[in-house]
Amino acid sequence: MAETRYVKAITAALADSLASDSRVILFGEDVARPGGPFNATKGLLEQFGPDRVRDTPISEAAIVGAAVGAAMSGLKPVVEIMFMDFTTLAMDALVNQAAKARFMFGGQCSVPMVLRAPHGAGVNAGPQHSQCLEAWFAHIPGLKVVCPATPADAYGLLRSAIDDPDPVIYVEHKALYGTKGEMPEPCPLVPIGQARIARAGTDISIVTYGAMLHTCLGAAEKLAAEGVDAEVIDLRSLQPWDEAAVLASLSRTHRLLLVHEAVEAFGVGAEIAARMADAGFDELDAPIVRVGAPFMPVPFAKSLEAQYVPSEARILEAARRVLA
Amino acid sequence: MAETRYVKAITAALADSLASDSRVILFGEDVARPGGPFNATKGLLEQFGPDRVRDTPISEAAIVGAAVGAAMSGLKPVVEIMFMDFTTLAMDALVNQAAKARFMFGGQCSVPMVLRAPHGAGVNAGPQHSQCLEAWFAHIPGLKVVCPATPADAYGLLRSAIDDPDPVIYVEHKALYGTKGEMPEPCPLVPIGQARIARAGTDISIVTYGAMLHTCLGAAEKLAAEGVDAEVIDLRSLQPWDEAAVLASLSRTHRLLLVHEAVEAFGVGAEIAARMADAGFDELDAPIVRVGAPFMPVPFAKSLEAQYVPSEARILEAARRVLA
Amino acid sequence: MKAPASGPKAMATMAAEEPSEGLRKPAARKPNRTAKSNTSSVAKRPAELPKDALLDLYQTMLLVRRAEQRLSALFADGEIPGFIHLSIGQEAVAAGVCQALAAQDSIASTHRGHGHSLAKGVDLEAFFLEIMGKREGICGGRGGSMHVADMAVGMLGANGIVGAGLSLALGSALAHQLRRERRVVAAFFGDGAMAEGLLHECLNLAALWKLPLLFVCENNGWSEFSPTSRQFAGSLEGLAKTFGIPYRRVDGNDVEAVALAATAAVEVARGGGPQALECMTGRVRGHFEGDPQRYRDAEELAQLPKIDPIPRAAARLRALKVSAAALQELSEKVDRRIEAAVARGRQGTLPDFQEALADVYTRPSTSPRAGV
Amino acid sequence: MKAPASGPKAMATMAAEEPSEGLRKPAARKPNRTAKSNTSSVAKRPAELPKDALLDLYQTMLLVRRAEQRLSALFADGEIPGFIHLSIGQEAVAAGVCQALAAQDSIASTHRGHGHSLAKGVDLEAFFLEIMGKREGICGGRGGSMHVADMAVGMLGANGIVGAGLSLALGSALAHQLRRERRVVAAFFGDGAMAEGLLHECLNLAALWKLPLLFVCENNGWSEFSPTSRQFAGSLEGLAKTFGIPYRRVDGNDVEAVALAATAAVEVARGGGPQALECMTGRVRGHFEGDPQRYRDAEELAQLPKIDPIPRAAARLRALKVSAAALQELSEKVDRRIEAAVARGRQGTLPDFQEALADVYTRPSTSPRAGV
Ligand SMILES: Cc1ncc(C[n+]2csc(CCOP(=O)(O)OP(=O)(O)O)c2C)c(N)n1
Ligand SMILES: Cc1ncc(C[n+]2csc(CCOP(=O)(O)OP(=O)(O)O)c2C)c(N)n1
Ligand SMILES: [Mg+2]
Ligand SMILES: [Mg+2]
Repeated sequence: MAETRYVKAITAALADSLASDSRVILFGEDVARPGGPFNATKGLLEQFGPDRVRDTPISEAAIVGAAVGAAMSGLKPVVEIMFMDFTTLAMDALVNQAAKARFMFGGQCSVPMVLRAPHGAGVNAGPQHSQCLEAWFAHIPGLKVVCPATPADAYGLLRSAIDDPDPVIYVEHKALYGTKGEMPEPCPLVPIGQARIARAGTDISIVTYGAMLHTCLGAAEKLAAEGVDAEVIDLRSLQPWDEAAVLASLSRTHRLLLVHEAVEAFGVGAEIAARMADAGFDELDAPIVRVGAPFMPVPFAKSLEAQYVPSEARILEAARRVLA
Repeated sequence: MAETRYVKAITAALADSLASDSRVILFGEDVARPGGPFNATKGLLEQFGPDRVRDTPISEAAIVGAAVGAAMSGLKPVVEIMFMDFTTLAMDALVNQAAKARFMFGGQCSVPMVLRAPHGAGVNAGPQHSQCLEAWFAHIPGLKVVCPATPADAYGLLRSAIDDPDPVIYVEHKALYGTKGEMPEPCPLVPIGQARIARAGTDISIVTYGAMLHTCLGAAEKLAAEGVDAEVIDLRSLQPWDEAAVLASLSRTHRLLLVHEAVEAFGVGAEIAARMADAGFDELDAPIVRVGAPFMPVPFAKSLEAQYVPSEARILEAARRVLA
Repeated sequence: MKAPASGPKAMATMAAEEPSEGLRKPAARKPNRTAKSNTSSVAKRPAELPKDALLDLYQTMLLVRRAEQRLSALFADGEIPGFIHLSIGQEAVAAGVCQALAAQDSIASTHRGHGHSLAKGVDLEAFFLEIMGKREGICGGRGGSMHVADMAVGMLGANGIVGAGLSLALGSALAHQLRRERRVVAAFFGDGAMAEGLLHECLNLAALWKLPLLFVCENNGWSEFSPTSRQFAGSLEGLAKTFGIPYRRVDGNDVEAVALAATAAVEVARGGGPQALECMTGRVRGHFEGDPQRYRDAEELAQLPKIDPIPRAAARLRALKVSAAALQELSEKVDRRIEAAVARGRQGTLPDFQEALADVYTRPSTSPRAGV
Repeated sequence: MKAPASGPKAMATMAAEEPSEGLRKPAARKPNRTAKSNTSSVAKRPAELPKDALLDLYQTMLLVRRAEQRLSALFADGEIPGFIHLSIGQEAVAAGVCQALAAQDSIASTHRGHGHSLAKGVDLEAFFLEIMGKREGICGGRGGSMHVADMAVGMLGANGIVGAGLSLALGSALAHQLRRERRVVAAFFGDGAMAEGLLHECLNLAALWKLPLLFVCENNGWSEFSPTSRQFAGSLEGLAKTFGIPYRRVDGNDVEAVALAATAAVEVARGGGPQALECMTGRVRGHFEGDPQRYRDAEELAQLPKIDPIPRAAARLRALKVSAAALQELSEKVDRRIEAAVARGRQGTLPDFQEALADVYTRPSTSPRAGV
């Protein structure tokens, strides 16, 4: 068990996948020689050679389309889109091709590809470099979506995503790259679709994912000081998401708070809330409350971005509303 | 008051907007000489000339980007994307440019453009020509989204969308083009963000939009025969949506059913359900139930598509569950 | 219906290796980049095809023609759901290009892909079953005309998105290159697709990476209801030249010319390096069935029968001393195959909804065919 | 800082008309397409600029240089949030192209847009305030360095999406054409952006519609951390030729050459029809501030000071008998302006969150400036 940075866990998962499966290849803008804009692919070119780790021009649509074609032809491509905001340029390949090929060709092929996409604010990168768009992908049958919050999960989910026979959108949080966490050696794979109880509790279920996990854990500690024992669930996978785990938690606490950095309206939390307002209705003792970004583009200025990203204070306020 | 076809109402709204505002221009693939793939722009080239009604090559990204630029420069472009599935090729222009320009430029300009996009199944057009992707756009601050179900609303919402100073995604349903409905003369504008009670009732609120309105109204009649008086709300606008109207209806009926053709998971209904599980919690006497498409691509075969699109039977079954 | 051992395909000097799952030599660093790109013209070849090769091509064209004529009738009778795009009059492109490919080579196709499918060897019955929306269809009835695919014969799919097949072909060619397979991918696209930016990106990537990729533009002059002359100010020739990709233009209604040019291009591409082939042809039917084509000149339409590739090939065959009786027999054989396929199509069962729903993702029990 | 009445701009024969809100003649059918496209070379012009014009350009370059040097220091000191991309060493492109434009003409810019902004006339204080994230910034502090825009001077925005400005410029040019305004739009893009399919689509549309659009490629040889030679197998020259768009290549570090070529191109574009201008330059700083550029050759970096456009222009001015004292005075004047702007930037207030939140959509009370 050693402390590892989130970004290093990603690199390790890529290296281990490249080493263990000769079908795995990596490509994207500046991922090879430069080692990736966020250093996530550092050293991999040197280790695995230019056939398997390659730089591409700035051609997002063709890159992702090529990943689909390569996956249909038996490789397991892992492509990087530098900022999740740029997936806007590759939506056809993801949504009309990758997601549908298996189904619409009658199961003749699958599309075992992974798209890595950093999302999230916190570095004042402004409106076109900070968005959290995972809800789009979770809405598309045929795609899977995961979003790790810790180094161990970053490793375990990436390896699972690469092993998966179907296309997986692997969402990383830019602000987490430098954070550290325990990573067991060897680090186990994390099955897609399985949530984790990050903090057990009895009074309220706080369901979250990605970077917000840490904010939620902080809020839970504050709540503990107020005598409230919060359970914090880290979804880890968003499509499929672990409905059973959320329902089980709700059945223990009877109160539900959903937290994510993505815009609240029409975000991932809406689906969880909607399911629980149906399947979990009898368990609910209070309104389901969500905390997400406000309905505005991600602003640049420090003072604005700081208020944009959901804070511990906002989570506490929301929790108190659920507990009232 | 005369009967008009849905597609003719769209043509009329375009013609009236072109006639009344010289800034309005139309472009898209085959919209001018051929009169539009669905005949929605028939006769407009002849009436308004090639400067204002023009055919474009198959270049979705550039077309929509050009609409953004033209709108920033004082025109009011209305662009057609032939099938909503093809908006995947223009997401950058819509999401990173149109939606954000006003905000990120500090209010210096607005982007008064309309994107018309036909969605929906029912014509066996298969997995890449049938999707309902409106939830994506509703998630994006800066965009507005409307989806008319009747000829009068098709007219009234399109005129409002064109008049609107901000970018509006105007979603049409292919299967509705040939349907008829009353259209008053002159036909009033329909404000964006205002729902309509399509059928007043007291026992359950069925909230829907687009083509599903008609299926819901059919289901409501069946329920009436069973002694259940259903209220049917046609949202008409999805972003912003009329929370007050839905809440008011829920406060009368205490039971809520959401219906749309889009995939249920992470669809528009999730947001409505989530809001009502919060703001409307105290009004709820039963689980909130949703009816949407199953989690699969839109299948081609008649037998499959018929079961894919939410049916009256599925709505009735869901309503009975809410009423149980 | 196809005879891989004869015709221009047999002229290819190098047989393709067997496909493998992973990269053959994970440690190897460099793809095969020995073959020089050359932007010059068609390789030296006999200007005419041997009789047997031409007969093969004729038979393929006839199969496509009759299949589509039958589809047209079935569509008019309501036996086909959705909409279908026919390639009648363009059969020489599909036949000529696919005969130049080896069985292990693959293609990516378009919305107008029936000819490509049949020429690449998709099973005729499974093809009709699919388009008629039946469970036994090659795609289980889930895709229909616009999504016919058959991984077993290297048909990577028709595509409902104009231009999208280009990048799928690019990725497939990358897989072949990395596995040192010497397999080639042909990407069909229409003249209308030339306006899509994806073409530009794929030309660039194919050139940079020297991929075994053949860009085949099936230029029928129309993009839906608009002539391409009003849609595209550039040219494939100019683009190919800009990216250093050898380019050939042929009469797309002369099946021999297509086959010879495609064979030459495929041979170079197999050595490593993209090639472009533009086949000039004409669209005979409407954009889709049911399109009355009011936007077209009577004169233009009247010209089309005169350049029909099938009578042209028949005349050549007669000159090569193939008897009228032999051609007649062949024609009847094709018709019998088609009728049998239609009959089979009608007998097909309706796809089961639950079965389809369970196949959106790979289940441990479902084993997809090996990738192509 | 800019002198619209002098320099190459003054050479333009036709003054731009005033902008109007709607289309001037709604009934008119044809845009002005009289000016002939020509794919030939630079129009006949004096090979050298008059002294005053050169002095203007020099001053603009100096302003950009000093502003960016100051930004670099502020960034290092933590006074600028996010990340910034500097155009140091590339100032001649921004200065030369923008001086060729009339005040009513507009530009679309890139992530590396400081030079374009200042050369087009964005207010220096509002510019610093924006990049420092202040409420009084030109965009209220909501956009920052990557989104500086000023509709009042025809600056349609820097852009965080590589290539995206091209289609915005296309639409803006369409608006000008339809309103018969004789206004030109210049779209700046980097060499890395040439790999994006959007360029292809925009070249085609601009050519088809004969739009008053100047494609300006600022070719600094790098696309982030990769040399463009490994990224792009084509050339702008080849693409322009393919689409029938007149193309010019200039030494992008020779401000006179840029100004003359841009002026010639703008004049033709104003008559109707796109033009392409490729300015060969070099990136001096890292991709963004803080990038140590380990991936670059020491030798390449050592060459850059030798082609620095600013000393080159200074030498020319000295040869034209501008005194060293005059240049010194000018330099001090620029520095004073910069320091005043920085001081103002520091005094700026923090943007208010509620105010921003209320400005996502147009409110009846908010009246955006007239479109440009
Ligand atoms: C991205 C996209 N845009 C538009 C369409 C609608 N569409 C289908 S076919 C077609 C014309 C294609 O023309 P071309 O590529 O020349 O092929 P052809 O139909 O002539 O075979 C269009 C515009 C589409 N399917 N996909
Ligand atoms: C669509 C998109 N892809 C990738 C990026 C990340 N990125 C920012 S600048 C850049 C390189 C651009 O190179 P070039 O166009 O030559 O401009 P330069 O930085 O040299 O001025 C890249 C890849 C982006 N901003 N947008
Ligand atoms: Mg065509
Ligand atoms: Mg560059």
